[in-house]
Amino acid sequence: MTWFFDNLSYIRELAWRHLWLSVIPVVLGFVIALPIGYAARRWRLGGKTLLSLASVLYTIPSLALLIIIPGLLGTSFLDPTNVLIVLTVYAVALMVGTAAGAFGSVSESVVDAARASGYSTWQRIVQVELPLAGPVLLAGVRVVSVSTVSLATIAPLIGVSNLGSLFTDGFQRYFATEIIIGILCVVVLALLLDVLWVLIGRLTMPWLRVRGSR
Amino acid sequence: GSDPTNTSAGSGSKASASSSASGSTTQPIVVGSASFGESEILAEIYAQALTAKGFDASTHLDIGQREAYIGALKDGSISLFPEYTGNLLTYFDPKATATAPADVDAALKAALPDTLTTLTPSAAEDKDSYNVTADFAKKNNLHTIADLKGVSGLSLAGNPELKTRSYGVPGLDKVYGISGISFTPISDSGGPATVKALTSGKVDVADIYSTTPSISQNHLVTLSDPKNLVAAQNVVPLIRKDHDSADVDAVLNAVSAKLTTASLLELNTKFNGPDKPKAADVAADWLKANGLA
Amino acid sequence: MIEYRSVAKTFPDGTEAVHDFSLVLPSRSTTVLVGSSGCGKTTLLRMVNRMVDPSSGQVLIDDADVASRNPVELRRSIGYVMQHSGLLPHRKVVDNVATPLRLGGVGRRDARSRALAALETVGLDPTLADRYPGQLSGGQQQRVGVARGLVADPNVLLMDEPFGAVDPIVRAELQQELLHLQRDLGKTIVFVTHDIEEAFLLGDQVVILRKGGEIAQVGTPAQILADPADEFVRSFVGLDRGRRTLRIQEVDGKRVVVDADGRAAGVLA
Amino acid sequence: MIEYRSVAKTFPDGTEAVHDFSLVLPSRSTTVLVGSSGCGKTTLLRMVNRMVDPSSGQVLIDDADVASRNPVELRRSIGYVMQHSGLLPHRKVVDNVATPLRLGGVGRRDARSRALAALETVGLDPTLADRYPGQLSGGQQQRVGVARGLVADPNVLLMDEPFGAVDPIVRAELQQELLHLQRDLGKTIVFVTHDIEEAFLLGDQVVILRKGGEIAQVGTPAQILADPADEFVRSFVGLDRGRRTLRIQEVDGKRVVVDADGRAAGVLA
Amino acid sequence: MSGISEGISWLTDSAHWHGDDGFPHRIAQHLGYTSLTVVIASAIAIPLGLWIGHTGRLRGLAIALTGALRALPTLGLLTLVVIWRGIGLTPPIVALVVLAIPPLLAGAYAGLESVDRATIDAARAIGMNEWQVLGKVEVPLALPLIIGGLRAAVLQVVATATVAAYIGLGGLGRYLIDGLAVRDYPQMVAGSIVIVVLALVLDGIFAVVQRALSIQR
Ligand SMILES: Nc1ncnc2c1ncn2[C@@H]1O[C@H](COP(=O)(O)OP(=O)(O)OP(=O)(O)O)[C@@H](O)[C@H]1O
Ligand SMILES: Nc1ncnc2c1ncn2[C@@H]1O[C@H](COP(=O)(O)OP(=O)(O)OP(=O)(O)O)[C@@H](O)[C@H]1O
Ligand SMILES: [Mg+2]
Ligand SMILES: [Mg+2]
Repeated sequence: MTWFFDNLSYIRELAWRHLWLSVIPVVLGFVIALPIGYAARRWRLGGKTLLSLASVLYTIPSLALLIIIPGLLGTSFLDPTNVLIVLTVYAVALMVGTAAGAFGSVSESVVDAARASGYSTWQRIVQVELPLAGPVLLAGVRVVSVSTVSLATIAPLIGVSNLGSLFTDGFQRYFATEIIIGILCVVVLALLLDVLWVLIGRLTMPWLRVRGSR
Repeated sequence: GSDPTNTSAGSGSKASASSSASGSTTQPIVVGSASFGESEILAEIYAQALTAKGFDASTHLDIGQREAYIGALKDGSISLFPEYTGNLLTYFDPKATATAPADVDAALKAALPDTLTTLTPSAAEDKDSYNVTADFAKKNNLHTIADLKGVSGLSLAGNPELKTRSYGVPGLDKVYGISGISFTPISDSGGPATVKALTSGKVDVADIYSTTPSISQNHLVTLSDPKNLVAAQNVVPLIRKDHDSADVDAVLNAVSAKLTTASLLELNTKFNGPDKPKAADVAADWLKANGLA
Repeated sequence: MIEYRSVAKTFPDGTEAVHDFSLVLPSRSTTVLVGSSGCGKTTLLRMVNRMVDPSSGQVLIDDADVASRNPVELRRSIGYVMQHSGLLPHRKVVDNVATPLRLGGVGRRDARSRALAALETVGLDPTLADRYPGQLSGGQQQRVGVARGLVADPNVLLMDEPFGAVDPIVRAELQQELLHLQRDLGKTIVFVTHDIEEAFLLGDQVVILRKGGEIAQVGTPAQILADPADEFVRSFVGLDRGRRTLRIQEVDGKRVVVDADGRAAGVLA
Repeated sequence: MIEYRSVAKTFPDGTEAVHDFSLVLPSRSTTVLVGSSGCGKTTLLRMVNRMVDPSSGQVLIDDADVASRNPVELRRSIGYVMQHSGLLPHRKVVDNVATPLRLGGVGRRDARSRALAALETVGLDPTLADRYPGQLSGGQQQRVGVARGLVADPNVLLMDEPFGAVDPIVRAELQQELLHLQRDLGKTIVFVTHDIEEAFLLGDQVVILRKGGEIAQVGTPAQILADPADEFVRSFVGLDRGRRTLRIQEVDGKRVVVDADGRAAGVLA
Repeated sequence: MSGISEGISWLTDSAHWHGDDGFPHRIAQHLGYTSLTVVIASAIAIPLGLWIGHTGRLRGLAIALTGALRALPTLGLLTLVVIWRGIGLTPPIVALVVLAIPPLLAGAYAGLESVDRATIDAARAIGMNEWQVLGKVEVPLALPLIIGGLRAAVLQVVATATVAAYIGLGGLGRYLIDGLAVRDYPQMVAGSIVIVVLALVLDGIFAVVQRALSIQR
């Protein structure tokens, strides 16, 4: 405990960095997965394969990906971009399936009604399908967010420090306290972020709050 | 402060706060470290020593993989790194055979890429060493690596590369004639998992870096190496040539001159001690005690 | 006036939903398409606003082929009310009703006030305007659906089993209201149902369909009852089962009309 | 005989579904509970097989309080047919029908042959026996539900809007079949619906309910039509809206009976 | 991209296809860790998930728990358990079990929740007792989602079982760790390819099973 208070500012900095190393991939992953998921949903033949491929992206070992990315993209070695890219790849892998499911969860009859009221295709996708896919998308984002916060702890392997540094450091020094504090910080960060997504969900989807209050 | 990759905000801000004639004209120096205590402390020592002499030096600690930090040195993300002569040589020339300190240093200079250079190695050495528990040593009457020849069904733990490197499994066979070893690769550079494997009897011998405090803490016996199987591993500053200058050399050579194997052990012991101090503080204390800051 | 000229529809999966259908639907009156499930009613209805394009034949509104019109524009000009209200669950009631106006380019404020007026027309309390559809009862939702169909004041209103999902009491209320509305507004309404009672109640012209959109009989309710075209129609309107074959019985001093099964149908005035 | 003695039910969330309900349902006849949505019909029905336990009061079957019986045993002895058939989607039709027998300990082969017989009783083609419920039409599924309710030959059959989800034509067929079946089997049937027409058709005794399971009127259909207890009943059975107030009109030489709105109701025999 | 072709030639080199370091042996070890993990995790998560789904109790807790478990970093857990228990099978299995529990748990309780309430109600009404409702109705109907949870868990574990190699165990992670230690990129790429292919194959098998299970409804 004393170690925790002695190193508070250090931990706070690691946590801060951990935060944006996680949030950016989650947001990017979401944005990238949306169109892919939508396409997988609409495109009957290739859709299943696309989803399978996406989920298998997730199984590429992170260590290999982390080492290969700088060579592949010409990014510099200690660039946090590498971590962002790797985590984004995993976020996309996790999110595509949910996105497809989310668009699938939108009631056909509502989409049909929107078409019949004279929505053009784009208006319909943006103003009807996207918001109605919202609840499932939110659930997906929450899972991806938690996993990403946890996964981001691999970043110190390539010199991008974050809360994961507490593991490597604690391990080297045979110092369980530091590891436990690291784990707790990761969990707390993940939960805080989760609360953030839930709040954003509440703000952007007000109609869900009142459901069932009839 | 604005560079998000800089963990060691403390030393970084200290560096920019002070300024002197020599420092203000050179480019900023970023000292990297691997993710183990000794490397971090050495990086802090370099950085703080440079800062004390007016250089704009900061640190980027805790880079887990050699791939990553050598790459970072090459692309200029960092400019200086505390390295070990033998390991560095094997990295750039996996087939190198030199073992004596001077030979290693010479071979290293030849093997380094154009953009990088090493300064004068210090006397301080931290190298792979073969260790057994006191009980095991007594039971088998072990003093040197050569004594292992008599033990049958020998098992060994160490970093994965030990399996193929010349100072590892192949070397034990070639130099000491010890064969039939079963090898357990543990990727913690002789850290706690390796020590635990040894003390819990899972393996007979473990490769642990010689300045690791856990050797004495666990009353392990380090087997001597009469045939120089393990190459010299002197601490040496590895620096980008474009950051190298006589002024920088003067500072780092002064540090190297004071560093000894004993001081490495002492630093490590302090760092791993019950207080779990920060690497920066351990480094600062040492510099002060040695009149370097 | 809406006119079907030999339309047919075969869906991509090979289902022949409509075989060959021709009919004229007079303006400012209600035509009800009635038939059992899967006979092609919805398919026919959706040809009017190009939610379905016929495989062959034409649909004309006031002598202009709908195929020549941009489908999105066309849909905006036609009211459409469906069984499960088809309301957008993420939009407030008033915004749902305002949708066709907003899509047609009407300003936000103007659209809102016209939407509120439409809600009033269908007898909905304006305090409900700022609720979400999920907060309304089934009957209220259907009313909102009708309001949305009417708000842009279209000449043509398509209604696909609009009251199919509400309970019979509310249903009867909604039917009465539609009758009153139509008396005032005089739209050209195409109404789909599979309930013959509803068809007889609402239809100026009733079209009884067989599978594949084949017309079994067209006429006013009384014409159909008095002179059913064939056995299918007799059975469909219930003339065969005796429930249309009424007789008079004395109960507690009142003249109760009962059908052939002895089921009470009503009391003679 | 089933008897309700001052039963009441308040759900854990505070909803008072049934306030105070007493009624005797004679054996070997059909009693229909009818009322609008949420008035407590289902709650009352489910008290008979202890799917709901009353908060106070008793339900007796042949003078024995059901509360004294093991609920699982009790349920196995009572047939239950519900709106959405309640079939197990992962079991073949014949296995669905055989389930009550199997649960009662009847051997596999015996259960199967009795299940096939029950399917025949409800007029289902035996070739459908090895399909899954999802492969049947809505009407066929309801028939399977009825077969399952009958297969163990229970004295009491509970039916909760069993025909509510099928289209009116199929519905009429199913109603006729139930009437025939009941003529042969003479079960004690408790039937729930919110369709007054259905209630009048099927019920020997019709119970019109208000909210909270309050009885508005009990009687035979003709009694209720001829002598409605109050305004609520008048309105519920449609006497107020004129659709039960019939008169006779001449169309194409036939005497057509029309209601106050001019809607054709039938032809006089 | 040349890295990938070198990886493929490393992969197709017959020298790497036998012995303790050969692919067959490493794949077998990898599958061994995976199945051990999934069996243990299933034994914990599925009964718990079924209980939560059946009773509807503690659902909030289950959601919070799966969230928290998902947040637990594998690497941190691994190092922590190593410090406590030393090397061996325990640390990676503990870390992997923690990883596998959330999808399994979620699959089980979401599976049960997905079963139509009316169907369960009907099962009770025709006289099934609680165990019969669970065993004959809920579980069979939830099976596609339960298998879906299993599928996700297996994929994650296959991908993450590489951590076993950090602390001296075998499995396909060896190629990554050993390759990295001696800068043998083709070896790393080859190892990664085998892991991905293994995952694809397992995923395909599960897809077929899931399809077969849901075909009749
Ligand atoms: N998009 C489609 N693709 C393939 N077949 C279709 C499609 N839409 C409808 N059908 C089929 O065409 C036939 C007619 O369908 P339609 O929806 O017009 O019937 P309906 O009379 O409206 O029936 P209901 O009363 O059940 O609504 C049916 O057999 C239906 O299955
Ligand atoms: N399990 C329950 N918990 C809480 N309230 C309930 C429950 N079951 C029914 N209710 C409430 O009790 C009242 C009566 O319900 P019940 O299902 O008996 O009505 P019903 O007459 O069958 O209606 P419907 O025609 O819609 O089936 C309703 O207000 C309903 O919301
Ligand atoms: Mg239809
Ligand atoms: Mg009910």
